[in-house]
Formats: sequence, structure tokens, C-alpha cells
Amino acid sequence: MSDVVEKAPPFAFLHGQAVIEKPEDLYIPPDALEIILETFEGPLDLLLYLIKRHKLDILELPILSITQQYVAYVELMTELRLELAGEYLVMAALLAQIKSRMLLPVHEELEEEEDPRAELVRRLQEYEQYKSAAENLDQLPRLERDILVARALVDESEVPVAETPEIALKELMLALADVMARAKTFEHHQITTESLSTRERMSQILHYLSENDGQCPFTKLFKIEEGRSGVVVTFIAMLELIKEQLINCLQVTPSSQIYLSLQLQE
Amino acid sequence: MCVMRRVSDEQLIELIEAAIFVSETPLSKKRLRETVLKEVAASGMRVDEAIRSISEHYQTRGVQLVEVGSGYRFQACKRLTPWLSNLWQEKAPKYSRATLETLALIAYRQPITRGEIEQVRGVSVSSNIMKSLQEREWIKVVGFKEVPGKPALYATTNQFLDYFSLSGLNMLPELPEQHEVKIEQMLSDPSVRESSE
Amino acid sequence: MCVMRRVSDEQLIELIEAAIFVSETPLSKKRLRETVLKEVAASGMRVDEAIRSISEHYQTRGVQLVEVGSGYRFQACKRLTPWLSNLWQEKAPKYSRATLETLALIAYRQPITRGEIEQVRGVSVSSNIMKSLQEREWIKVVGFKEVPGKPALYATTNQFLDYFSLSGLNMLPELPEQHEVKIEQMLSDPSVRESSE
Repeated sequence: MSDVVEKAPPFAFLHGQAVIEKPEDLYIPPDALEIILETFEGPLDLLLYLIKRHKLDILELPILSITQQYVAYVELMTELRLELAGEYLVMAALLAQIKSRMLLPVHEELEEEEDPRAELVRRLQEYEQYKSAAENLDQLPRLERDILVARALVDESEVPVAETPEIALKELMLALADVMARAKTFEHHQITTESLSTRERMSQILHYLSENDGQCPFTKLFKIEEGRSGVVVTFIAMLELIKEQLINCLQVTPSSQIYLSLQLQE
Repeated sequence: MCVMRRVSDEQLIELIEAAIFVSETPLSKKRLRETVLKEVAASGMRVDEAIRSISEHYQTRGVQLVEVGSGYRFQACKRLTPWLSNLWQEKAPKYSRATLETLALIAYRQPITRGEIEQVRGVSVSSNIMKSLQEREWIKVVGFKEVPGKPALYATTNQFLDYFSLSGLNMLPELPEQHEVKIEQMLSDPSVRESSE
Repeated sequence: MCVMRRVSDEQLIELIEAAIFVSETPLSKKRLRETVLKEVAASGMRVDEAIRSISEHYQTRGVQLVEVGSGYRFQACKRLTPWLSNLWQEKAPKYSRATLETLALIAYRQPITRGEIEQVRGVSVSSNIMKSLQEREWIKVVGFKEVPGKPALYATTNQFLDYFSLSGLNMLPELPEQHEVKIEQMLSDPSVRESSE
């Protein structure tokens, strides 16, 4: 094939020099934070985000710059030790491959060949379609949240007691055996000292927030003296807290200060 | 053989109204006939007419008759929900994007295999999501695809429609349109290509 | 301080009617004031008047407003009960696998939180399952765990033992040892998340 591929093999980006500036101790690029907080639903989601952020149309798919940014974010996610699905790396390889094909001079005889981006563009469009379908679904009025069912009762004294299902003790044992058989697949969740310190940090953040009227600027929670690993632990603790809906993350405008606040209790 | 009872229109309305109110799940006309109206002489037309009359009566009340996937139920008028929700302390569950996207794909593309869902989303779908959706009874296996491995085909259920207050799948919001422009045309336009850096 | 909303008599009637219909337990005037009418300007006399008007309206319908010990509720007219009871005479459903697994975990690992059950099962446990086991009086809340969120701790009841003819929990069939070790391991995993209910 071409020597372009040899010069820039796809994974060189991941272990080679950084494409964007890596976060220096306390510094995490604001929009990197923003997008990581959004937690991507996969490589297509991340690509869509990058395209939208540059106010581009999917059909324009600027493969060179998008590839660079994609790889940079994948690297950042690795750096922050966010669980990275293998699909992200497959996509990085695919992008590099498309890029190398784009760089080839267009030969006369290749005229008939499809644009190397076509398949990816098609997938992006399809994913975007269902992504917004999911958003629409979330907007539909639904039980528990928007709709309350109206019920009336019957006078208990006159209604035969509803039959209740019968079960045997043996069934209970079998059910437990089923759970345990399935539980085997979860065995890779190992106890690590790291997750312990993350949970400890989570408590510290909650404590700090409650002592400070329930909110504070994002940067306040990092301690310079803890260095890089301290920053990572704090950051992951924040992500966990947001995921568990214990705190909120607010940013009024794209480049303004980010605030964290305690989730208001009912 | 049981003797069918004749009832007046008013009695029929009373009975159907009460039945819908006391039923634990939405009540279909079929179930209505098989249970409450088992011994009542009432044509399908009279039942329809009674339901229409009930629906009309509640137009001006605090609760309304609606038809959802598995039948009829009464529910509070939507505009009252903000006040009424004070009766509950728990917050309604939120669903993750992964769950919603999986559910959307099953709703719009059913019957669909897990592999096909993963193909569109570009990531693997966790077993937890599929299991939770099945335990909520929003989706179920409706068959197996005739390809190697015979993967299960999933579809949505009536309970899914009930939860989202839809009377049928055709009431789902329309799927957003894909760009009409021919991808090939756009892409083969040399001006779109970037210059190498 | 919140601003009290003024509502018309019709709106008040709508709101109170819907509140009584959607409430899971009979609704007292006190609870009505503290929840649904929290931000509504309405004197006790107006509330009484609204309730009287609702009660009157339903005199001729299939359901009626009744006052019981703990408040107001709607119930089907007594004379309709013989027909309506047909709704409950269908065959008893079977418990789902999810319900059995949840019950088994509570029986063997009590006291246990819902989050811990979810941790071992690897999937979320629906509120319905917990509710149906509680309604059957097989499980009950025995306390709250001293961790963030203070999740409820569940245990089995005497009714549970009675049903299975067990004289005590120690009469439950013994668990294979490796299973016991594994459950312990999973529960001591610090990444156990207590889901808020």
C-alpha cells in the first residue's frame, strides 16, 4: 500500500506524542471536560460531537482534522483511566485508514471508486437519526414522571382475595443458583485501592460542598500539592458523583467558569 | 349455559366506568367482555357507544379516559401533574442515553437483533440494559433470526405503549428524516476534499 | 415564602378529584392541604364545598366518593361488585425469575439493601418486585444502612417462614460453600452502589 500508512500507523497516535496539550497538573481543557462529562455512547457519538462542535455537516466530514481530534480525546480518556471500549480504538484505526486513502492522488481509473468516507458518513447519519429518536422518546409523557393513573377500589369485604402465585422452596434454591451462575461473568470487578480512594474523595467533595452553601467553582476542588494522580482521582470522583446524581455540574456559557453544586434533596 | 342479563344503557355505562377504574392494568374491550360483561347482553356497538359516552363525560373533569396499548384507563389531566406530583416523594427514574437509544432502535426497527442494535450504535449493548428492559416488560423476544447463531429478535410490548401513553406504535413521534442529498454526490465533489496539511 | 395561587371553584374541584383518584392511599384533608394544595389559596370552607360537590356529582356514576378512616377515596358502587369481581378471578400469575432471585437473596443474605441485591444480580431490581414481595408480607424493612443515602435493609418475615413451613431461617436448605463465599465477595466490593429509590 502507500508509505503514508507506514509513516502514520494508526496506533502511533495513542502511544506516541500528544496531539493536543495534555492537561498539565491542574489544567484540564474546559471543553474536554465538558464532553467527557457527557459520557459518550461510543465512537460514533464522539465523532458526531466533534463534527457538531465545528458546526460542520456530517456530509463534509473533514477527515484530517476530525481524526486528529478524535485521537486526542481517546488519548485523554485513556489518561483519565475512563473505561475505554475497544470500539474506540477500532474507529481510530478506521479513521487513519480513510485518511490515508484520501491522501492518495485520485487516479483516473479510481474515478468509479466510492469515496472512502461514504460508509462512515452513512453510519453517522443513521446513528444521528436514532440518537434524536431516543431524545424524542425521552420527551414523551410517561408514567411515573408525567402521567398519573386514576384508580378506584372495590369494597374489600366483597371481593374474593386475588390468587397469589405459588412457589416451592426448591424454586427459590434454583433461582439463587441461577444468580450465582450468572454472577461469574462479573468476576472481573476486582477490588482496587484506587476505587477506594475515589470513594473517599467522593465523600470529601460532598463534605466540602455542604460546608460551602452547597456549591463551589470546579477548580476549587483540586489541590496542586497532590499532583497529577490527585487530580485524576478528584476528577473521577466528580464524574462518579455526577453519574450517581449526587451533584450537578453547571456551566452557563461554553467558556465560563464551571460550578459544582449539591443535588437538592426533596 | 348462563342466562344473559339485559341492562339499560345507563347500567352499561356505570359498569364499564367502574371496571376501568378498578382494573389494575388498562382494560381492553376483549377482557371487558370476558370478565365484567361475561353475563351481560350487550352488542359491540353498545359497548363502543358506552365508552364514547364515558370519555365525553370526563372531558370536563380532573381525570380523563385514554386508550393506551393494552386498553383503556383513567389518568389525571396532564396539566394537573405538577400539583399532583407533590403526593409522591420519590423522583421518577431517569433512563440513561444507552437505554433510551436501545429502546428507540427496538421501537422503530422491530423486530431487531442485539447485533443490529450494536451495528447502528457503534458500541456493544450491555446485557444489563437488555435484561432491565425485559424485566420492565417493555421488550420481549418475538422470534429468532434465520442467520448463523439464530440471534433473538426483540420487539416492544403493550406495557411499553402503556408506559408512554401510546395507543399504538404508529403514535410514536416520526423518525427524524435523514438528509435527502445523495451522499455519493456530495462526497465526490472534489471541493469538499481537504488539502493535505 | 411562596406565592399562593388563586384558583376558581371549578379548578379546585378538578384538582381535588384528580388527587383522590391518583393517591395510593385514602387522602385526608390534612394531607391534601400539605401536598397538592400547598401553593393554592383555598379556605377550609372552599375545600369542604368542593368535596361535597364531587361527592354529589358521583352519585349517579359507577364509582363513588367515600370517606374512610384515613381520608377520602373512590370506590366502585357496591351493587356492581358481583360483576367486577370477575376481573380478579383469572388464574394466579407465576412469579418472574427476577422476583424469585430477589426473594432468594433476601432470604439468604438478610438484612440486605436493594443496591446489594442489584450488585449480585447484575441488573436493577424494579420497584414492583419489592412492592409485590412486601404486599405479600414475605419481606419487610428492618432498618436503614449507615451509608450515604441510608438505603432500606430488607429481611424476610414470619409469614415467609410459615409459607414454606420452616421453623426458622436456619432450616433453609444449605447453600453450597463456594456460593456463600462469592456472595460475600461481591457484597464487600467497595464499588457497590446504592441506587436511590
